[in-house]
Amino acid sequence: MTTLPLPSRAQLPAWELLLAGVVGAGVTLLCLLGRPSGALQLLPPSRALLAISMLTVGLGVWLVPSGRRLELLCVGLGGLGCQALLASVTDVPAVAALLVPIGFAAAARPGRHPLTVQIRGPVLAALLLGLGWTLLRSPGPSWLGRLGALGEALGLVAAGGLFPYLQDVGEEEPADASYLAWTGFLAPTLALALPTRLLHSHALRPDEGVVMGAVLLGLGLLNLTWGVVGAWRASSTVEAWRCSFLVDWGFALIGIGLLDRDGLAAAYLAMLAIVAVRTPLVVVAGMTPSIAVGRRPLTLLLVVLLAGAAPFSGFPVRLLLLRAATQLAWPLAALLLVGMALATLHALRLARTVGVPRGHGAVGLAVVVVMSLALGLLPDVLRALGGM
Amino acid sequence: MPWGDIGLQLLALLAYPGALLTGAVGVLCEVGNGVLLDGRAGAREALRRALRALRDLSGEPVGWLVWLFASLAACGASVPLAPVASTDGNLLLSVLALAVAIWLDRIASPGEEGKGRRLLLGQLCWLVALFAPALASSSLRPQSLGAVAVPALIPVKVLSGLLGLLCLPLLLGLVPEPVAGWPAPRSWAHGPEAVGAAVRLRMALWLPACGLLVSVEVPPPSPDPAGALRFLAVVLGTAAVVASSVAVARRLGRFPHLGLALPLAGLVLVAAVAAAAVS
Amino acid sequence: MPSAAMLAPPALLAVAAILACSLGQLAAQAGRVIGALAAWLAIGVEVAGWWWGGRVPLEFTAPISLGGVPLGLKLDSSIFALQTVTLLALALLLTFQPQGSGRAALASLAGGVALSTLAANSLALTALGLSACAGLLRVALAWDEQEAVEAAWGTLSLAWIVLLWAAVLLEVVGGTSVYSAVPVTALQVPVFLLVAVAALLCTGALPWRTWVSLIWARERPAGGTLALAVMVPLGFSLLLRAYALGAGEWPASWLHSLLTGLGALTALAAAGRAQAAGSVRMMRAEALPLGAGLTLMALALGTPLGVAAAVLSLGGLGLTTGLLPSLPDEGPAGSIGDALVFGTPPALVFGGWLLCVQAALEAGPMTGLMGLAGALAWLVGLAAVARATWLPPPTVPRSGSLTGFAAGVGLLLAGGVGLGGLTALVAMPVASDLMSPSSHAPAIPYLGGGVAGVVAPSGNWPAGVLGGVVAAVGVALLCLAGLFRRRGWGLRQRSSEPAEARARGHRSLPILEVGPFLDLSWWGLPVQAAMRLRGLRLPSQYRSLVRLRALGAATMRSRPWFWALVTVALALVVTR
Amino acid sequence: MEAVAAIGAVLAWLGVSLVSLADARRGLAVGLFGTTVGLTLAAVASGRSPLGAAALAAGGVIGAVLRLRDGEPGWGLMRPGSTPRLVAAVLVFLAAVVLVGSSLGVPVGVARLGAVAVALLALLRLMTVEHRSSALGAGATLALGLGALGDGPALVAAAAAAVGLGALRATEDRAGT
Repeated sequence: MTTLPLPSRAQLPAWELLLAGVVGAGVTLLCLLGRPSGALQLLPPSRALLAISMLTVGLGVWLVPSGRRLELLCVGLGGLGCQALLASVTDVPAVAALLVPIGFAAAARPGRHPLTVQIRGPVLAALLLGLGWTLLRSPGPSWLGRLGALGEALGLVAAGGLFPYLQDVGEEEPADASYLAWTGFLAPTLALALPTRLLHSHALRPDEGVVMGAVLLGLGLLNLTWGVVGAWRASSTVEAWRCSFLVDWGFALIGIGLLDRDGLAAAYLAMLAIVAVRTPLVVVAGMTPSIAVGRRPLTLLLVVLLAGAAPFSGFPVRLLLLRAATQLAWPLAALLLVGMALATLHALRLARTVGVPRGHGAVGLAVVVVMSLALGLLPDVLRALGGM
Repeated sequence: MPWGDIGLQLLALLAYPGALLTGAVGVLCEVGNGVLLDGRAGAREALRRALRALRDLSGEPVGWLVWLFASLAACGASVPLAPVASTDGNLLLSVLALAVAIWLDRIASPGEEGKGRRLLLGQLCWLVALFAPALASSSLRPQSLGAVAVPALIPVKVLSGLLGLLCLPLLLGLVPEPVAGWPAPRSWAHGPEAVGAAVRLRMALWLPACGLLVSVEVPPPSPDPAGALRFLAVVLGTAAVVASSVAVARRLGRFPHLGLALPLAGLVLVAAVAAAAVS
Repeated sequence: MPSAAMLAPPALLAVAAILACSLGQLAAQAGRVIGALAAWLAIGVEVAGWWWGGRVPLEFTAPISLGGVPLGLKLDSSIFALQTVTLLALALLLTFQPQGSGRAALASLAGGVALSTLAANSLALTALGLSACAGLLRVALAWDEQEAVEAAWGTLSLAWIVLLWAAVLLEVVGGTSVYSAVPVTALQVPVFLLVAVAALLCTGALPWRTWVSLIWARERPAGGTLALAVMVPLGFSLLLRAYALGAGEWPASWLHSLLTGLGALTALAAAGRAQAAGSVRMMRAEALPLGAGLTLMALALGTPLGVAAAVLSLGGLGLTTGLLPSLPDEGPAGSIGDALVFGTPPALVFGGWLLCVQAALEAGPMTGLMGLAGALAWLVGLAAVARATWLPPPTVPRSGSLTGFAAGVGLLLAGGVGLGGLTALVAMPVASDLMSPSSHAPAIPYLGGGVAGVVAPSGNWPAGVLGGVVAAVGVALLCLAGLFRRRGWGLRQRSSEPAEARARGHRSLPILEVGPFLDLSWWGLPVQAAMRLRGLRLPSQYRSLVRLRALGAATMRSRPWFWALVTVALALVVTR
Repeated sequence: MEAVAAIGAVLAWLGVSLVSLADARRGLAVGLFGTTVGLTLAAVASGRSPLGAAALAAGGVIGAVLRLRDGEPGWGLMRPGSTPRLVAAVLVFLAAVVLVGSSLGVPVGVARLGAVAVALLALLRLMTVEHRSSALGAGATLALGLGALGDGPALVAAAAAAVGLGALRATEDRAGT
């Protein structure tokens, strides 16, 4: 992850960061190799997401001022390690247990909010996931299982810092120290790996599956609406971007909640878009002063990109979601249609915050646009890569 | 290329029943109008104005365009002995050509904004009057509309004929006073130039306007000189009725044409739909 | 090779876009010249390819997919007609509107994408193309100025999203959205309604002021022209496709009446706005909605004559789009252009509209009434043109382009005079391709066209002979009188004053307040009612009961009590 | 075995209660130690993999020892304002009984009871904690509790988490205060 250029703040000692970077790289390598086998297993979609995340980290490191590149490289490698670990560990309680130290490590980065506040999201997610898994597995009345399914669903939402578990994000808070590190980088891996594992292992009874799907659907629609309205009304740039993450996450949650092949594929593509497009854009937005109206075509194109129009990354997500929702129930698709129409509204507000980047910023923006184009034009290739 | 057809159309447009016949009928109608208004002196004055308007036409390109579109409209009327088959006529084409001619003249005659509203409403009602019989018979050919004699359509034709007669004074600019609430025409608009423009326009409009109404309402005459004379007589008669209605209204001091035309247009439409449903 | 002829026009425009981008640095106008050449060349290739390809439908399927949609293109008579209309407007725009290389490249690219979208062989691909077009047009519009950009963008975004759902519904119901493979029964009323909504949003054929009108109020006309040149044919292509999907019929007969009535209402509303416009530009802005309304009215009739008339009227709309930005705000040239685009004979617009009204009249008494409404709107439009000459000219009048004006008017008149030929060679094949012969076999022969003109059961229009004579005499009169050299006539003479003087209010003659001919203020009642509703507020004494702002704050900040509340509530819900 | 598991669960609950009631290094370390011992006993009694249990024990103990490294000296027990935490400790145990009560007849169920109680109480502490050192202690306890809900890999992960959290310094950085 990278940071917004901000007034210098207290930095962690270099050796800790270097250690985090080395450990992160090592863990990533182990996860890619799947060693030790049995304990670590990286599913194809998570592998694709990890590859995209590497690109994002590389871009982020290149974008920041040279003085901070080593620090950001270490942070990025550490983040990749955490991502790989969360995606590879097969045992849900183990994932829950690992969320706690990862959450503390992320919260320990110097930021505007104290560690005791930053940690709330990850630990809540850890508890919900662990407890949910226990209830799913424990014998007893059926409502316990439904409660467990609810726990799994809410755990994903809490990890992402989504509605109703929204986290504070300060105006001048670096992205890697704020909760956006979870929303835009770490949580997508979890949200991609966990439901896939649950579905593959048939751990959910039908009624539990219905509960999980319904909760994710409902919260997905809520996040979609909340994100659009919030991004439009937000007073600060960071707040607006945080809300824009909710829009993408809304689509992803709905995709997962549909528990359907196309829905999961849509969620997968949405996650890739969050990591490859939305997160780098936050960094670029932080590098340039926002303006009323950008007159350069690249900036103008951003509105289209953020609105999810073709040929950018949002289009296939919408197509697959509509397909899955229509197959399930057309009223749901109608609701989704309204959400998609609303989602085009917040694009202008966000595009203005990017302003007119120059130098590295302009190149970075172009790279993001190209990545979005690739995601939008070749979703079938990416689905094949992710085994979806 | 059908050069023969083009020649015939050119002949029809510029001579008969186009520009020449239009001019001749126009002069006749203007004189008749003058007689109805001020007797013999009025006739002399009307003839003088008509001849001057024709003289002034040479230097005014808009006047030529007005004349061109009026002639185009006249070609749509089912005038016997026309060089082109009168079955080629198209009511909508004639109505629109006439409207273009009138508005072109309005563009060239500033200070007449006050008449715009009446003129537009008159044109709309006139279109209803001519279109209503077409609704039932699904045809826009004036000749076939005139030939229709289905009993169910007779009331529609009578009502639409009446509506047409009410609208013609508005089209021809015979109703003088501006509508309340509208700016009065500037002083010079009442001067000789405006009067000349009004006469020039009326001369171009008498034949196509009255001729179209006659073509739609009256069965087509036989294609021989007698038929042609009979058609022209009916046209002049229609013009006389129009001029008389204006003269009477002038004596009464009020012009109820528009006030009567608007409700009548609604009635005509209702009757046309009913007739179409019956037939 | 036939498929090459199908791919060549969009490819030409795409290459032109790349060249314009790269060579644009050399000369300011290089991009525009390249784009214009490519557009005219594309027209030539399009016509030649279709003609010498035997005028038979072609289909090309690529083994790849874009945006999750299989890629395939199709060329038939309707696509040929629509692509040509788009290209004509685009060529006029690129040839006569001064613009930098970047903008020209963007226009060429948008044109290329639009041609491919028109040729898309599935509804899903059409939705994708529409989305891409909307994006490019948004960039083109916002590049010039912000005026009306969001209105256009919002409308077009809604259009592609709705169309995307229609495609998905079609896939779910019929198994595919490929036009040639969808079973006829799959086109059900909901799918059709979605397609129709998308079409109406794109074409602005709605009885209120849409983006199509708003776009002309901008200072720079190029972006708006591009948007309309691309979107209006694209929108109408959706309704034509609906005929193809339903084997010449729409899923229910009431849909025909609904859209026909909507078309007539649109035309009336546009004409009403035109005759009440406060400026020449606002009046011109209603030319397209008026034409779109009449086109929709004819297209929705469900008869071959209606479809043929709609195609011809669409041709007039395309040329109107290309001509309008070249019209000056003042002087006789502007008035002549206005008159022609509002349906003065013998231009193509007139011919198309005439056939639209005749088609409505022939379809039955009720549709005949709608045709009458269309004719009334037409008359009001002509009156609006006259009224516009009395309106005060804009503070900064647009000078237009005399060559663009000449080219546009020339094409309009040529199209009008050649209406018979266009009917026989373009419009009738479209109608016979789309309408199933079984249901409309007797209707086809009743529409005839040739050099002499058009022959329809309800009335002929000898466009080739009488129209040609009128055009020749009219042009000759205007040239002989040297009208184009004169500054203006009537009140127009005031417009010879310098713009600055007018801006300062110094005038040599007093300006009359030109009110609308017909007072249609009641038309805005729904809008006023909506504004009233928006203005409603909760009475102050009850505001303390509902503190949405406080709730919002609690949700936006990390408040554990709120989390616990939501979690417990959800737990109670799922355990019940 | 049920008895051993029950002792372990109660011990774990007492340990986590101590963590939630303590604000200084010694109280936190002892609470963490107690929790570790209790959860290890319960894990062994419920037939979890011995290797995992050993790892859990080792991780917990190392974490507890590392907690002694920094933070406020002393026990810091029952400071003013800690009464709600005391009540919560009792209520949470009851809630855990309700949640896993159906499987209390077997050692696995009893062990799960202890783990759930530990996790819930640690979370409550983390949601209201103000000092970094207390947060680290509660975090390590939470990790141990969550790990104890699973088998081998979860126990190892929990141990690693406890060690990792112990390694983090408890001193507040400027931005964090």
